[in-house]
Amino acid sequence: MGKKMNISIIKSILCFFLVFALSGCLGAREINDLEIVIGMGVDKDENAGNILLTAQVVKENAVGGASGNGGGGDDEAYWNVSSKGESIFDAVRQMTHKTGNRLFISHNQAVIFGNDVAKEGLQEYIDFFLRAHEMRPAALILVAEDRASDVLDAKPETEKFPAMNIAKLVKTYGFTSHLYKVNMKDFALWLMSDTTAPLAPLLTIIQNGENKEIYVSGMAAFKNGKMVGKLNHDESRGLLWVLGEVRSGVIIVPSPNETGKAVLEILKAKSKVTPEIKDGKIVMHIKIKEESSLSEQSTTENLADDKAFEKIQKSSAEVIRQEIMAAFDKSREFNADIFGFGEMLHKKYSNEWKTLKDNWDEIYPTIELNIDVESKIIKTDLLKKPAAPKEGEK
Amino acid sequence: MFGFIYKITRYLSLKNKNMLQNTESDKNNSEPITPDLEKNLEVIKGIFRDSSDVTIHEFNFGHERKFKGALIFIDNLANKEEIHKNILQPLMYGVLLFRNNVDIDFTKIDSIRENLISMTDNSKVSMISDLLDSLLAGSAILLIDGSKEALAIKPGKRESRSIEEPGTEAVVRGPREGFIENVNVNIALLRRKIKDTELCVEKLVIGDKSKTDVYIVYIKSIANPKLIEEIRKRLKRIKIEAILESGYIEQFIEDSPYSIFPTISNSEKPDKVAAKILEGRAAIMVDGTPFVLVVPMMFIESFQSVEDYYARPFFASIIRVIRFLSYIISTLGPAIYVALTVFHQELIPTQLLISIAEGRERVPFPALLEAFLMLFAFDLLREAGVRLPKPVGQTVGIVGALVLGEASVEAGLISPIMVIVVSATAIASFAVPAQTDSGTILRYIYLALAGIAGGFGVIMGLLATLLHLASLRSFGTPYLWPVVPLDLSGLKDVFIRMPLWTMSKRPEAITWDNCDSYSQSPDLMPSAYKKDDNDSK
Amino acid sequence: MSIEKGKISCQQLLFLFAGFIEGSALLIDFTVGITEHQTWMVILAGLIISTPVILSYAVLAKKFPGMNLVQINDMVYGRFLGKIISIYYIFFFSMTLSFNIRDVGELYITFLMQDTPFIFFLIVFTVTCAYAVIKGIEVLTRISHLILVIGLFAVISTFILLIDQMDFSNFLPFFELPFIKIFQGIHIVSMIPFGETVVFLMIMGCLNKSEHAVKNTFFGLLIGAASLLIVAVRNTAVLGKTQTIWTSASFQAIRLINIGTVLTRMDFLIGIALTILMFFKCSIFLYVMVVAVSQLFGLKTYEPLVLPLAAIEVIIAATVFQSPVDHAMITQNAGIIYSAPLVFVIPPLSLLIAKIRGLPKLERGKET
Amino acid sequence: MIFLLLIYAYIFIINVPGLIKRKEWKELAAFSFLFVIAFALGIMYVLDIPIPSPMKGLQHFFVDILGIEYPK
Repeated sequence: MGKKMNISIIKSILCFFLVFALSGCLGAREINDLEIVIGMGVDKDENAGNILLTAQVVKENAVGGASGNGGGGDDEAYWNVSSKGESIFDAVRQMTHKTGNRLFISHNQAVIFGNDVAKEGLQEYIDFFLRAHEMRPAALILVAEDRASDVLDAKPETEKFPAMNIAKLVKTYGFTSHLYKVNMKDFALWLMSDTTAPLAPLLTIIQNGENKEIYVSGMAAFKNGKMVGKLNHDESRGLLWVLGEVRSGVIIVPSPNETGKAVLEILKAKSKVTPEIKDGKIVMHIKIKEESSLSEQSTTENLADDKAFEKIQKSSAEVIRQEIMAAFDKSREFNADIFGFGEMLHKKYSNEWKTLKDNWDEIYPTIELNIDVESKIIKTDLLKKPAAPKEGEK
Repeated sequence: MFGFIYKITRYLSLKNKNMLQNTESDKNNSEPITPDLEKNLEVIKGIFRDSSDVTIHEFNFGHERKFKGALIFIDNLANKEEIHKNILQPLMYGVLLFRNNVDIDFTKIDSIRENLISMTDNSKVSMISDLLDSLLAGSAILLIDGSKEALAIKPGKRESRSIEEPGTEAVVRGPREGFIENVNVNIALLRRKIKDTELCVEKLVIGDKSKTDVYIVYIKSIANPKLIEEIRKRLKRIKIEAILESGYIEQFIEDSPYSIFPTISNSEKPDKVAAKILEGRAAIMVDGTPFVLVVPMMFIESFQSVEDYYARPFFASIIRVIRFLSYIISTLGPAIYVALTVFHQELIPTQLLISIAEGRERVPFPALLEAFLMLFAFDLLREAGVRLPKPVGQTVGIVGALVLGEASVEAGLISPIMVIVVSATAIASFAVPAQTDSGTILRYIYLALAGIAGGFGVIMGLLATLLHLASLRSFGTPYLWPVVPLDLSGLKDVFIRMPLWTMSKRPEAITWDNCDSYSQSPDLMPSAYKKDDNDSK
Repeated sequence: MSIEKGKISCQQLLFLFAGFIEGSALLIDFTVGITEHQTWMVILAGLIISTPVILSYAVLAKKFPGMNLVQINDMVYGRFLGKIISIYYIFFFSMTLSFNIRDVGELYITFLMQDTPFIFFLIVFTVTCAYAVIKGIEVLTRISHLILVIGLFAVISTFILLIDQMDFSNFLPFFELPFIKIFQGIHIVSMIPFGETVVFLMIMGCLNKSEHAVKNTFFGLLIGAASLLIVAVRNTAVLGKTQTIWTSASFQAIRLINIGTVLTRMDFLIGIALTILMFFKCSIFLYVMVVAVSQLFGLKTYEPLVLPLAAIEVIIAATVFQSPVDHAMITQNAGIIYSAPLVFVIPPLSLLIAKIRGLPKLERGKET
Repeated sequence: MIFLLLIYAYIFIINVPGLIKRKEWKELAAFSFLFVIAFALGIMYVLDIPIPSPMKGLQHFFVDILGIEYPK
């Protein structure tokens, strides 16, 4: 037993190192010759045909980390490199003329498309971001009001890198639910379906004083890859109500006796959409259950009784209904099925779906919504009654 | 190159003629003791001509001083006043108390032994070679003119150091006593732990020059006779000049000499060795060294400290898990860091990557070389700290850490994160002292694999190690016993330490079910005090 | 006199089966391209269809204790025809082994380490498998339950981590695909993960007590199929329609895990689990091929043939296809057609013949 | 090229002396037969001589000749 054991052990040790020596350190890339890209912007170049790609690259020595010998705080810790090319991949490789080594895009937080590119159609540009092995499918997609490179230049106050700032803005959509986080996989999913209209958050730049601030002004809707319209905050929230993605937010409602306003904070929202085809007519039953808390009131009226609660709940339900209708009307305006009703129909009525699919553009505007909202106020935080003198007679 | 070939051929030639094993040095003095005292003394004087510490004392005794005798002993080995009091005194004066016509034949060694010598521990010797062996082993030799046998009287107490806490295995809770160099005291320590008639102590003498006493200690009713037979066979096979430490024996009888994992465990603590013997193992105790070998060994034994069984199960289990994690960190730590930063940068979270990149900005070396340098420096420091005398050792540790850690980061030779990784690895490697040799070797192997082939290389290295471990056996017991050949009842004591009252079965990979597998009754769960009705409070 | 002296217990057979089938968790991406959101149905159907066939392997092995496939073929089909069938089997073993080795290479070349040469992965992987085979089947069976635990942990942990991104309405339009696609899906599933277990006919020879081999085979099959189902359900629920466009759907699903800032970039951990599973599968394949070849040549030990056969396999794996697309396309058509008779026809046939001719008549020696 | 020779030499050295010492001639014959095939394949691969892939042959046989194929 011992003899055979020795040979096989020598064999293993020898053959391991022999084979490993074969490869040397191929494929090894030191960290300091990596150009870490954290944000990318795609714009149309002046002369038609090719695109202008801006990549936000981390300047390591300027980050000023714990080691103390980092550069001063004045110059930014990032550097926006841009290059032109027929295709995105070509532009990425052209970047090496400026940066010296290949872009490392696996830490890319967000891909921002300029307005002109979005209008002309994303179908041909999105492919690189899905196919590149370094790209993460969870990277965010955004659309800029005008040029993406300007958005990447806006210097944020709290964050070191604009791209990180943008990613933070989008990831915290839950607080107002005025926009929806869209990553590569979602966008690809919508692009593949032949009726759903893909969406992406819309970034606008506000010029106050000399520096530029980034502001998410709503959502941009696409129809087979081309941007066809914009949704403002209320319409975007209407969309989120239907998708069931509302995390939190604020509903402002007139108080029962119209002497002021009652502000409700949305705590939980659930939505259930059941399509139904009744003698050729498509009806979407949308059931929304929403729980909110009374977080502020500007009237001195005592709201803490069920009659007042009843009234406020009814008017908040009405507000939600209006937001959904506004979103639906806007989508009917540019005839894009942003809610995904087509897919729901496909899933429920798969055989009728074959006929519906072809003339979906005519059918979509004729869809009728039957919205049923149930809004409940479950807590009033610390105060029961406002800090105001007790009115006697009311 | 030619030197190398020459060495090989010479080794082979010796191997065939087994020159190395013959024992011609004992040939010439194996003839018996002659009745004539003078001739015997000449032979002995001839042998010990140039070793001055052998004293030969001739005396006459008996009534009319007509019988001649000689006493031979080595000065500092034998106990002088004991010899005077118990041997010379009775022979030279005690004999006068008898009446002169008593019928004791003073030329026969037996009669002297029964009537006069008051020492108990003595034995008769008839060959010169045995005489020399016992003389060198420290006993005093009594030769009588006219008798064909001599009397070897074993020395009483041997000087040995006091029993202190073992240096290598410090323990917070548990007995502090450790073995010492004198093997008789060690066996006594064990006897006090296991007061059982089944505890057998078999003696062997190994080593032509050193003639070291080697004892195999096991419990007959529990240990597997095949195991003991195997140990005897392997010990008898050793033909070597000197055994100075149990490490010699370990390397001659282990199962797979080419494996980097030790298959024989050693320990200095009697309670640890006793626990292992009770589980069916056999201990090999070597004279002159406190380290006792325990056979067979399993991989998990190096993660079990004896203290786990004295502490309560929850704390012991957490410590056990920490030990496993620290072994993994100590072998894979630098390899994973290098693989991640050199090959798979996309797996590091963004913020961490930026801070690593920023830390490594001014470092000239590639990550692999940097890691090697740091590891080499760490091992150098550890070795220096151990070799130097105690006070100087501490200073080397402190100075080294300061110089290597801070200064090299300041000078931009090493990135700060690498210092963290290597120091974490260093600390982790101290948590599992029994596997430090395999841990250090594995650390360098995995680091090399990570530098060459990144994550893929490390995985292949891990698989090869797993295969090697799974195929390893220590005296017939699979090395990864409770985990690889999956024995569920054995798993109670591997990653977590179940309470003592659940561990009722003996590990049968050691005893191979030749004894009843229950070491204690299964239902020993302690239960709370039941308040019976007439108990008022 | 079978070459393999090692003995494996029935319980280990269960772990072997489960680990083996789970090893092909990576390969169900072939079926995903064809049967988009009905993959889980196809896997179930494949399991139902191939279970009786696989249990017939266990019965066949029990009928010929201590003999591997090549010896069974010789006894059942006579010397000449038996040799041809055995060569056909060996061809199948070597081809499937080169597919699997190539799969590991592709996994690394497209996802984890892009710039290292392709041949490097194949060589190092095959060398490790050869090392495992040199150590013998007993060592592999001993670590089989470890590998099963790693595989199950990887599958279940990814499922749990992706639960909040799952949208179970992706399964909804049942029975939407044409039947020919469903049939092809079933054919692929019953060939790739389940059909490959014909390999165990070689290994079941060294079961020491084979009375409940059938029961263990069945349970091993169930555990393996369960983990495949979990992978299919997870991919469809998370990726929805997009799972058809990715080269490897399960890998993209894993890259979507994004819980807190810590558990985000997990794809290498799953890469490790998949490599270990594929290693287990490939070393069993290599072992089986080596034993079959040396049994064909009538050798006493299979040890000397391990390294040359491994070298041949590396070269075949490197040259058999040009690209992953080529690989997928050919296995979806020719790959499963040429190996269908091996899995579904020959073993039950030899079981039938053995029953009719009342084999194995061992006491009168091998009269055929 | 050098690596290829190194690896094959290594395979040869590891197995052949053992076989000869243990006088397993049949195994030696089988080993050398397979070793020659492996060596030939290795050389063809390194010198980029196109090695005909059996799977392509099968695909050609089933699809083009017999016409058995699943519709795209």
